[in-house]
Amino acid sequence: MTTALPLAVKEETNSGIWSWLTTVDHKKIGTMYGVSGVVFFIIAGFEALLIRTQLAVPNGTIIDADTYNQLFTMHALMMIFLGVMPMGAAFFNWLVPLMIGARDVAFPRLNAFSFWTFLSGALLLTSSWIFGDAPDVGWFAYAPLTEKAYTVGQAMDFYAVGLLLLGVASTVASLNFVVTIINMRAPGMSWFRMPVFVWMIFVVAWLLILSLPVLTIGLVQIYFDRNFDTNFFNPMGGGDPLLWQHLFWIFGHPEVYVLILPSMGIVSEVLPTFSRKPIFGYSAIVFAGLSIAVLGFAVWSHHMFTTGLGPVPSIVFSASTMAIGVPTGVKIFNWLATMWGGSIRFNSASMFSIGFLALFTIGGISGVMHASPPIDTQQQDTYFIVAHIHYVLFGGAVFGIFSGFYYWWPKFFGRFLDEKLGQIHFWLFFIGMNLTFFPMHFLGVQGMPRRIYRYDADLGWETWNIVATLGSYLLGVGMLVFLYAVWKAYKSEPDAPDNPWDAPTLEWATSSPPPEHDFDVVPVVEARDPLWYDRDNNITREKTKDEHIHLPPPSYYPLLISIGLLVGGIGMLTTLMISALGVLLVFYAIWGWVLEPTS
Amino acid sequence: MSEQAHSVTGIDSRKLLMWIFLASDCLFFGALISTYMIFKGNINNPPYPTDRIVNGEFFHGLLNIPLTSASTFVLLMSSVAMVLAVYGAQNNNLKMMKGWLISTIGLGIFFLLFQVYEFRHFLHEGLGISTNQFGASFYLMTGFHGVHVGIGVIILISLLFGTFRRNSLGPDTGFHIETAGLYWHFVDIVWIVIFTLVYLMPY
Amino acid sequence: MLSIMKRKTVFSFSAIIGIFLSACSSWQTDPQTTVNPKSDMAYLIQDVYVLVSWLALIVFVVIMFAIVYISWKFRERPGVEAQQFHGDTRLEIIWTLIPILIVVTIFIPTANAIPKMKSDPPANALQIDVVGKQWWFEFKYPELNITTANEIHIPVNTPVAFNLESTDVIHAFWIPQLGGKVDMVPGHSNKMWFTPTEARKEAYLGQCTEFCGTSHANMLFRVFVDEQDDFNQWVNDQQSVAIPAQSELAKQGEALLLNNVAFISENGSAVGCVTCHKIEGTTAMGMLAPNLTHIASRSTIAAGVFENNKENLIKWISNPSKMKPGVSERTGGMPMYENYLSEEQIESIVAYLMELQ
Amino acid sequence: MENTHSSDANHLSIKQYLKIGALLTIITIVELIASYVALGALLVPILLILSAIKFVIVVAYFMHLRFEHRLLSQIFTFAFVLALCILLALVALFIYDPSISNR
Repeated sequence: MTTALPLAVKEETNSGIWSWLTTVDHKKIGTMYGVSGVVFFIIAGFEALLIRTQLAVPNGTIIDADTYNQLFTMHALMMIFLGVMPMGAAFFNWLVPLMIGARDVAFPRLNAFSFWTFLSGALLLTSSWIFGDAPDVGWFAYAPLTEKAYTVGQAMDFYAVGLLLLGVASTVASLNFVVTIINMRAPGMSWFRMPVFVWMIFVVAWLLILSLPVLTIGLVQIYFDRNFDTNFFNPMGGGDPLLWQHLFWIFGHPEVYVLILPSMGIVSEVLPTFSRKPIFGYSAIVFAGLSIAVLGFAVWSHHMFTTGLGPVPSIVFSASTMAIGVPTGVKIFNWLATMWGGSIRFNSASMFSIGFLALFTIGGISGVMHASPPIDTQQQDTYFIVAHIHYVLFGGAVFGIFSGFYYWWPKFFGRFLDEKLGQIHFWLFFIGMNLTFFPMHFLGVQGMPRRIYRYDADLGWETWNIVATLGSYLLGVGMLVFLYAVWKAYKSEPDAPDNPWDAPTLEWATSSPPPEHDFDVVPVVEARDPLWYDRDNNITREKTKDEHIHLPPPSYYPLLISIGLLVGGIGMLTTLMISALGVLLVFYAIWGWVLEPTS
Repeated sequence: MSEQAHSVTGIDSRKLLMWIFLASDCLFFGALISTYMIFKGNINNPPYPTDRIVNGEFFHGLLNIPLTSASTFVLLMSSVAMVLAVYGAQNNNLKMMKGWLISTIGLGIFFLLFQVYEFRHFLHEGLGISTNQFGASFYLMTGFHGVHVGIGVIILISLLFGTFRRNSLGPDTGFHIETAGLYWHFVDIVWIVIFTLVYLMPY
Repeated sequence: MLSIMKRKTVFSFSAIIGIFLSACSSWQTDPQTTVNPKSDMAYLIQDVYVLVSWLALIVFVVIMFAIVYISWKFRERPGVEAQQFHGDTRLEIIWTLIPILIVVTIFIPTANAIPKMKSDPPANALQIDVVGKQWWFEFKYPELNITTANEIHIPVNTPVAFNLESTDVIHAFWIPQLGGKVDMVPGHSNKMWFTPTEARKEAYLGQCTEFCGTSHANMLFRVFVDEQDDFNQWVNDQQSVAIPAQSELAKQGEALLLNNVAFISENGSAVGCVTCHKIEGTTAMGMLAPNLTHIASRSTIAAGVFENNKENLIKWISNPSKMKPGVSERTGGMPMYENYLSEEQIESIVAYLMELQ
Repeated sequence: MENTHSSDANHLSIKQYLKIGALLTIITIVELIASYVALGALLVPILLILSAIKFVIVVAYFMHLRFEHRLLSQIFTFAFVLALCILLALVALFIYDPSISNR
């Protein structure tokens, strides 16, 4: 193979910043996803507090109209793309290889490239605050409001380029994980012996692979409309604003399943462990997940019932939207049946999962309500929809993610998150969440529209807005408690055993935290819940057989390509000459990547 | 690329990655072609894709079917050349592989020249990207297809360059050329769909 | 430890249900409520709404009770082992059918409500063309040759058909008590119709509900449902031409307004009122901004956000953006006349406008 | 030099590849002629069928899908069918949209 590249000799450093920048280890990449996800989650949460403070009283004057519009748009963008998705990615980066008995993902350097491209897209999007042009037209940016005539500055260019970079990162990560799950399962782990979490991630990866290209076309069309005077969405020039809505929501609906399915996977791992019994209806939950994946592409126009769709499309999309409620219902019944007859231990992890069950069900019910177009014409774009969104996303995805943090923290970092603080955190979140978002159902029914920075006094909305604002402060406090628990754990001595919860899945067979090569010997799987199978048939697997384990060397080319893409993105915002520079950097880095020796 | 891990399904991970990427690209071109087909109906200012009379005045259509079918034939032959190059690589007939690889690259570049000529001709006829919906969606679709062909040519050239330096078949060369071949054939079938829907379909 | 947890869960769930029931009462009276229908279409929606809400409540109570009960009954107790069952196809079939049953019971009324909701308006319906603009609504009665803004009157018990258009971005036309919202998409002409069933003094509130820019929150409109004769009276007033100014101050205002295509001052020049506004029977022929022929007959100004009185009109003309952010900044927006006109001049114009009944 | 693995047993011969190339060329020429001959309503279905045949031939033989693991053809057909359905749905939604006024 070719000699090492003249640029720099890569010596084996496994500490310090350089090891993080060049890591290809799925565990380190998972930690980086988790840290950036939590940081952006906190920033977006702060934006939410500002929104709630402005809406606490009628005709509030704390925040002016433009800033408010930027706040609610960036709150949504950062929560969805920079908060919940990366935290989901943290879990599947950490856990999928461990759960299927692989030493790493199929393409480790491609995995590093995905993270760095995600980070560059995230920084580019968030930097729009600094350059005074944060997008201010709502996270789904309906045309023609995004056209040059109705926006000032480059807010929508930040939106388009930022999401393009995030799209590249998510697509490449999904490709990587689909190949990993298909090809790198441990011997004996057939498709129906995989943990439910891995199934959910498999579905999430397919949803992203098949939906992101459609969003990419929409974003390119916005970018061309704004910078090259095309008329894709400009009705004056023959374009059609609904084309953007269709393209966005064909991506949009699979996207919301991408946000919830990892948490459904986490809950499907946490509930059986703390009910001390296997998941109920494994194949039912898996087929429910797969049917959600297929149906997810057939429901997108339920976001467009009020745009003047004819009777036939309204009925068709209403039927498909209601049909997608059935598998979700089946999952909820199966989780309940998992807890039935169990011996449920209540700690932070299990309480967050039970909280997920209750709150996600409320979100599901309110969702099915506006699957029916007559009701949707009354509820669309009111606070009823905001309530539905937050019950499924905050009550669903975020509760699932925090359940995962408390459950896998000993495995990730060898230390427990403090149980006492965890309980306080749960109750602050549970009560705060209901105080904030349940009154929004009432505000929606009272006709309060979405995305208004002020409202008049005599409409009957004052009490519920104050209640919601108080509730949101509780959520802020809850987050502080969580951060204190994380800090306390960071300071404590690593004392976590291999399998503190006596859980069934393979990641608990490794030490806490697992060695860099994950498994000393690749495990052989004989049944669905491998560790419980070994425990019940008292089989002890030999652990210390150490043969030469080949680990891919660290590489800085993934980071280099991501920087190239970031420079390309910056060029798209300034002058295309800089983009050319970015493309050159990308080509150089690909050339280095291909010639880099992997053994 | 990464080392050859044992794969449960027997499919090489890199080939599986290429096929799933092509699945994703299917949706990419699906959305592009949808945009074109949506705007196909209402192009309301000249120049038009096909000959038509608009309130009494005759407008000459831009789309040149014989020329484009020639370029389609070129891309089709490049697919055949690609297949033979892969055949040569897999039967480690180095001379045959290099020969057909060079002709694939040549045909690919020839196709790109056809595209460049067509774009200049359209621009000359007054069809800018912002002139009308035909211009916008046509340039976006064929432009992205052209970019895919360009990237394909770059990949093939770098593979060719790889074989010259080592004047013998590396262990993976056959595999790399086969995977590049998959990408190349995909770009060809996308053009088959575009050729039929854009050029041959009546307006 | 568990008893606290149990009490907390029971407490929070009962609190939620308690709040829920107490809220129901206030929903009927709120001015912009969606559950107090006053037109045939709104009743049609209400029937589906009530059915689905009851179903939702039942499912809510059942599942929440199940969660609490299971968490309590199967909590970890010494000496009790978890039963290791993990599947039962009979049960799976049952609770696949239950959601299908619920969904079908929702789908049937939905499927037969949709064609009615999206049907074409009857031939005798009163036609109203609504044009959504950045941050106000322009209403035109083509048959009655009336053009007004942000406030309309419609007769009770006669169908009224709205033809919804937009000239800039997407807006949404929504009168919660009279019917579901329909978007105003530029390049599309959407239809919506209903037959109001109850005339009343106060207006039915409406609001734009599709985000349309900086002052999306300040884009309201009002619909007054009158008895037939009140409506005819209103139509006659609206069809009449603007009467010339009476009072002395108003005459100055009228002259100032009608004769100046632009106002020049040391701060530069600003377009005159006549270039954008129209006053029937005068030389003011502008088509871009609200029609001012009968501005005094409207109860609010600035798209239903401020009460129509002297102070608000003076404040509005002096600096529109202070009252509605974005109005002066957007291209073709209303200039801030405090930079071009003196206090007296603005007051004279307001005096003239107050006379345009 | 070990030979590349997997599917070289069911390889096509050079002659077969050339025959397939010729067949594709013929189909393209037929399509071209069809577009000139006044077939009226028949034109669209014929063109679609011919291009579908070319599509399947290239995918099955040139891209080797017929001889590969079943999973690859499942993946590609699912993605292609999804793209086709979305294309048809979008075109239908826009053609039968009564409210488009600048038609």
